[in-house]
Amino acid sequence: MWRPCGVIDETYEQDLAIVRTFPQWTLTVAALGALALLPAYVSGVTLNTVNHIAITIVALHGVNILTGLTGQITLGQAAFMAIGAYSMEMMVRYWGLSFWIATPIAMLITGVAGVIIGLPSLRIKGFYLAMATLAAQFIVPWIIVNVRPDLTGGTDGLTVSPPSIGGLQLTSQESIFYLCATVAVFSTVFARNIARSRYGRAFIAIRDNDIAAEIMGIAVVRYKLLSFFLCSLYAGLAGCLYAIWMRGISVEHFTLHESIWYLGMLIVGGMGSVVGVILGAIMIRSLTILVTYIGPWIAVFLPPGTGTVLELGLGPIVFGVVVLAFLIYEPHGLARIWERFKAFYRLWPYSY
Amino acid sequence: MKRLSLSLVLMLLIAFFCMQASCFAEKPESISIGVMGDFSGPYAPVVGPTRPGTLDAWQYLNKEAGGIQGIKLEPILKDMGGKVDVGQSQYNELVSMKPKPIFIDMYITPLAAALRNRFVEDNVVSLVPGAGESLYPVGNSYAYYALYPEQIGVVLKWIKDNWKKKENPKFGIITWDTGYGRAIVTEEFYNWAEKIGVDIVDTQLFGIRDVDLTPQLMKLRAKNPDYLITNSTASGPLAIKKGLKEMGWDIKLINTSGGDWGTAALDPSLFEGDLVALHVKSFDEVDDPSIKTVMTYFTANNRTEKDKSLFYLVGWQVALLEHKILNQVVKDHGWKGLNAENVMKELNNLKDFAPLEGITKMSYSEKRRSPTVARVYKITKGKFLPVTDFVETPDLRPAKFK
Amino acid sequence: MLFLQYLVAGVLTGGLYGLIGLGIVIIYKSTKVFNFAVGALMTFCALVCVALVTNVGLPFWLALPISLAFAAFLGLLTERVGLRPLLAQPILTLIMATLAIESILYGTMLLFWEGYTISFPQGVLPGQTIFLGPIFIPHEFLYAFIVATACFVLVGVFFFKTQMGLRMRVTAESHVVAMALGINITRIFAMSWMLATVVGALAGIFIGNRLGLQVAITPSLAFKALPAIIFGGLDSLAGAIIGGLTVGILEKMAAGYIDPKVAEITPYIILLLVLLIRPQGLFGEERIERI
Amino acid sequence: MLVVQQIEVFFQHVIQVLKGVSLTVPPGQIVCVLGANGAGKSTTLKAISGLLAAEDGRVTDGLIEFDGKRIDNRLAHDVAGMGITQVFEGRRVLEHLTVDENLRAGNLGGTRGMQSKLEQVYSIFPHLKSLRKKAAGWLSGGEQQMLVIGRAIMADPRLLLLDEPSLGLAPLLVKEIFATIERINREFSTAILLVEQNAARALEIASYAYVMENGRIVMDGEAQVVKENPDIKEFYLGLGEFGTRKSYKDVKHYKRRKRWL
Repeated sequence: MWRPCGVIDETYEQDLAIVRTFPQWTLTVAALGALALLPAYVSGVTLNTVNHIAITIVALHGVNILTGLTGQITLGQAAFMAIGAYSMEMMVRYWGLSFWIATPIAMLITGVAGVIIGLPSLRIKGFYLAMATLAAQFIVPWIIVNVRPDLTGGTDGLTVSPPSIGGLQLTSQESIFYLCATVAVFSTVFARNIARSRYGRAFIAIRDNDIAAEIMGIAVVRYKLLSFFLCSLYAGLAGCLYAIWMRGISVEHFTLHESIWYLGMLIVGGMGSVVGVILGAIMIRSLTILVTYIGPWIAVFLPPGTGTVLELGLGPIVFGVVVLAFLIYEPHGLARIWERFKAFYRLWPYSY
Repeated sequence: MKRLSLSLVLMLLIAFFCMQASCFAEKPESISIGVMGDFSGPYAPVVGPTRPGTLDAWQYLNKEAGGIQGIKLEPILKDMGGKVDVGQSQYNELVSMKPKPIFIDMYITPLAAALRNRFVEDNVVSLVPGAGESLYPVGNSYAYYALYPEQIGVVLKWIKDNWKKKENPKFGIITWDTGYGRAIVTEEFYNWAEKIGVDIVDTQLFGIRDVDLTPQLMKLRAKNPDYLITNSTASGPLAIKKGLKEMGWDIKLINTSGGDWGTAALDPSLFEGDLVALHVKSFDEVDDPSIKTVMTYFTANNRTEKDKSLFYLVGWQVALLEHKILNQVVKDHGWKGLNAENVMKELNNLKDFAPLEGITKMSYSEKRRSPTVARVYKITKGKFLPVTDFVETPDLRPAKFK
Repeated sequence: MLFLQYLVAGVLTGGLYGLIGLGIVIIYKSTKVFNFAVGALMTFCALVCVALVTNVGLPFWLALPISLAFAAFLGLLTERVGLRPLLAQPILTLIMATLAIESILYGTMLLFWEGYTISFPQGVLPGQTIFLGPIFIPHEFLYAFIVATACFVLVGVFFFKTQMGLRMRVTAESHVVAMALGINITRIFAMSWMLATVVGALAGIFIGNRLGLQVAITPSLAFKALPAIIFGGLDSLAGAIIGGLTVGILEKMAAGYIDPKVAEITPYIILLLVLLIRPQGLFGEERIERI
Repeated sequence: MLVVQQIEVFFQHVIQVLKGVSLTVPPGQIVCVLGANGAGKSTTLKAISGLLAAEDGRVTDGLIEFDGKRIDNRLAHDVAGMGITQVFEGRRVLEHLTVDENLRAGNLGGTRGMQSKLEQVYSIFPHLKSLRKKAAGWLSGGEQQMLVIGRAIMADPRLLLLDEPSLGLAPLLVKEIFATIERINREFSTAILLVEQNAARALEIASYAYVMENGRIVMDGEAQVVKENPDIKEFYLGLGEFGTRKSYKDVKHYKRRKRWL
């Protein structure tokens, strides 16, 4: 929380505020305004990607709380999203609940599931804990496919009907955008508040040294499980949004690779940073889409016939190279670049 | 460092605008067809050859059949690389193109199933694999070959008809534990098998990554079936046949479209004598006029042996079908009437369409959205030789949608 | 009798899991990096071996050492390009780097082999079966098992009996101390990547001979070895092999006596149980935590 | 033998830790560096042994010479190969290796003479011999300190860099450790650069002493001379001006902040 000189809190309200100074207010309002007007300017395809980014941001906030703040590595975020998505859709489908009621319940269910998976964290740490969450990533889809295939659609999955609000069906990318963007903004504010509250500080204490944290009087067990709960809560919410965005769910959507890349996005963005979450999600998701254009684009310049193979292979190569280069040149993530940019902007033209 | 990050941002921005530009990079004087598939991901061994197949077929149609009344057709190929969310985004790109393609071909079941309702909302017609969940309840999806259990049904019927012994022929199912593999394990299939008098003695599943199937095969052997049935492809049948050979059990395997040339080429000696149900003519009927036409383009475009597979022909088949339907719609309703409703009306009335001098036969109806013919092939010395002509498949749609 | 057959099948497939696991453990042990690229590396090397046999026309006995040499080179290259510049960065960053490398390898493989399934020509390994009464032991798996055991013994001797092995273990304990003791840790990293990739390549070649190789599917086979190494302990060589065998046997037993469907997740349920009871795995080094 | 001239060290290109430090270690002598926490003592040692790079640090100015060869910013294993061995602060034993293996790890240069070297170390630390098959992580603090010093001897160094060997040990053990350090210096004529907070002990065994504060050497001299300095007495040895133990209430640090230089 760096601020320029001369910005001083005079009241408790000011100290508690997230948005403090007048320029910050202006920027926030402008950014929200730009976000609100976005659908008017970009095409449906871009908006589709933007929606996916918003959903990813929601899920990634959860990973950030668990991994970035509390230091418990999770490789099962996609599985938690699957729990959220499936429980929401099944409640809508079989109990006739509306999406708006089913989603909070689904989030709670996911949260409880997260606490159960988090139980081993009381005994194990580090990479072994990651393996426990990895087991969840295999067991959850298996349960979905095999236990009650008549309800979950087994390997075929379920199609999801769009939710409606005041008679308006949320089918178009624009309407889904407003939903996802609102949720993403609110979950960002919530995540920011967690990070700077008592809970956030307790999480960080546990991350840095859990034995020391316990000695300091932090109930490590409670906070670790709380962290798992919050992480899964976010995952459940993201899963519900994913379901209505994709309009269909099956276990093939919530893969291990997806889970691992959530961790990757966090690292690319910057561990433990709320800004990092947003930047990381934007970077990896847009890169994934962008590289699908690179192969065909390069193939245009090549003699016909040779290009078809390049189309397939170039995307993953470019993706890997960009991520690797990024890790090498800025291992602290995009959040660090952002900080540097802010510092540069403030001090310009007299750097240092 | 600063310069690096700046240039990175710049690169992303440039790429972003390239992407924007590519949305409008299609010529108004041509008709676009969306072709989406997993050409490089896990399903690529099966659907990969669709790409060359589609390209060759449209080349043929534009050159020799004159496009659609002189207007060129242009397939827009999208490889989703095994990622459902990338596929979803590519689909959105296709439907936001102007003019919007009417046909979108899907060579990937999970995506086709997830987007089933979107096809209706976006008013496009989609051609999808023969898996029940992407077709029913009836929407805007049409399969390019018969449902997987229906394909198996053709083989079962043929065996039953030629069965000499007194007791019923016995079959064991060993199939992939995936949506694709399980597609043949339906209630309708079991009921129908009972009705025609064949016994399904056991059903075993195995994982797509299993290297050894000993327990499954041991259990099947205990039931003593006459044939094994599978719905798997590439490594699946290979693992089954290797396991069978190792345990010294000489039994023939029945497969659906997954057991095509590509799979057999992995180890031709292993698949000797196996039965496969396919809905198209065989590459090995070299004298057939339709295969001759296809092979002209196959060799002209330097396709390799790896492309010699069912989905290369499916690429042709789908292109021929779309060409025929679009042509008909334009003829009947003019250019203005070229929309999804008319296309579907035309498709629903299609009866025994046999393009290219009968490379396959296709019929659709309002209620039944998959072709209804298949042929039984026997693999002999690595060649697929037909033992029947195109025969009507049993109707094994999910019962509630009949 | 059935039980014995399942046991044999479990032991033989378990050897294969152990071989993949060994590759992961070697790298984890000396560099503390969990190598997510192991699947891609092993597929790449196996594909090179196939290409040498089918496209170049070399006999298998010649193609094998060449592809193993290629594996060593690939391991070295991966370490040099991907991980060397990230020395002294947080461990998670390194793990991500292996993911990025996996993506690059995946794309490169697509350039050469596209998405098709590639198989070894027939008869590369004699596909015979040994019949011991009613029990059958396929050659393919037997060889894999023997190679896995041999690898394990060789790597074990290397780690525990040689100076280089001691260097590797010191590096595993603490990079800073190792440096202060005069160990060139970058060379150690390179060594372990080369060693691990060679071991992985062997596993890849056996798998390729069995199921054929497909760029998108074969790498994910490496995840089958995960429960095995957790079971045995991430940093224990013996654990990788024994864990592999145990998981293999349990998998076959579950498939045989319960349901093949259950077999798929049996290893992961075992994994959870092991983690709850003995977090460091059966043979893993206990975390020594003192204040 | 070791000459450090006016070195400046930056971490992550911005944080300056050392601001021109110079010191010399003559062959076969014990030289100690005193100073409070954060004065830059450990950084000086790391700058010499080449381990700064592992913490994103660099020597940006000045030079370090060992036997007339520049060693600043050389790779750590090269420096170690030249005969400089560092013993870290906080007893960095190789936890999962046995005591025996820990010691062997100290002598990776050559296998020859390994056994005799081992015997030598065990003769210095007889207690370790009874623990030789035990995992080092389970040893007590004192045993671990002996182990890391023993490991350093294994390499047969010409210069030993010791970083706070007395940290967190009981007084009796501290005495033993210092006795051992003196013995090593005597028996193998190893030059030792000793960083300590326990100034009284360090000055007893050292022949020359430097005092560091805020990244600078603020005072140096023969150990005896330094010991007699009234400021050192007051700030580092806790003695009053007249050699008597000063009552804590009389210490007026806030008034008498000594400005060196």
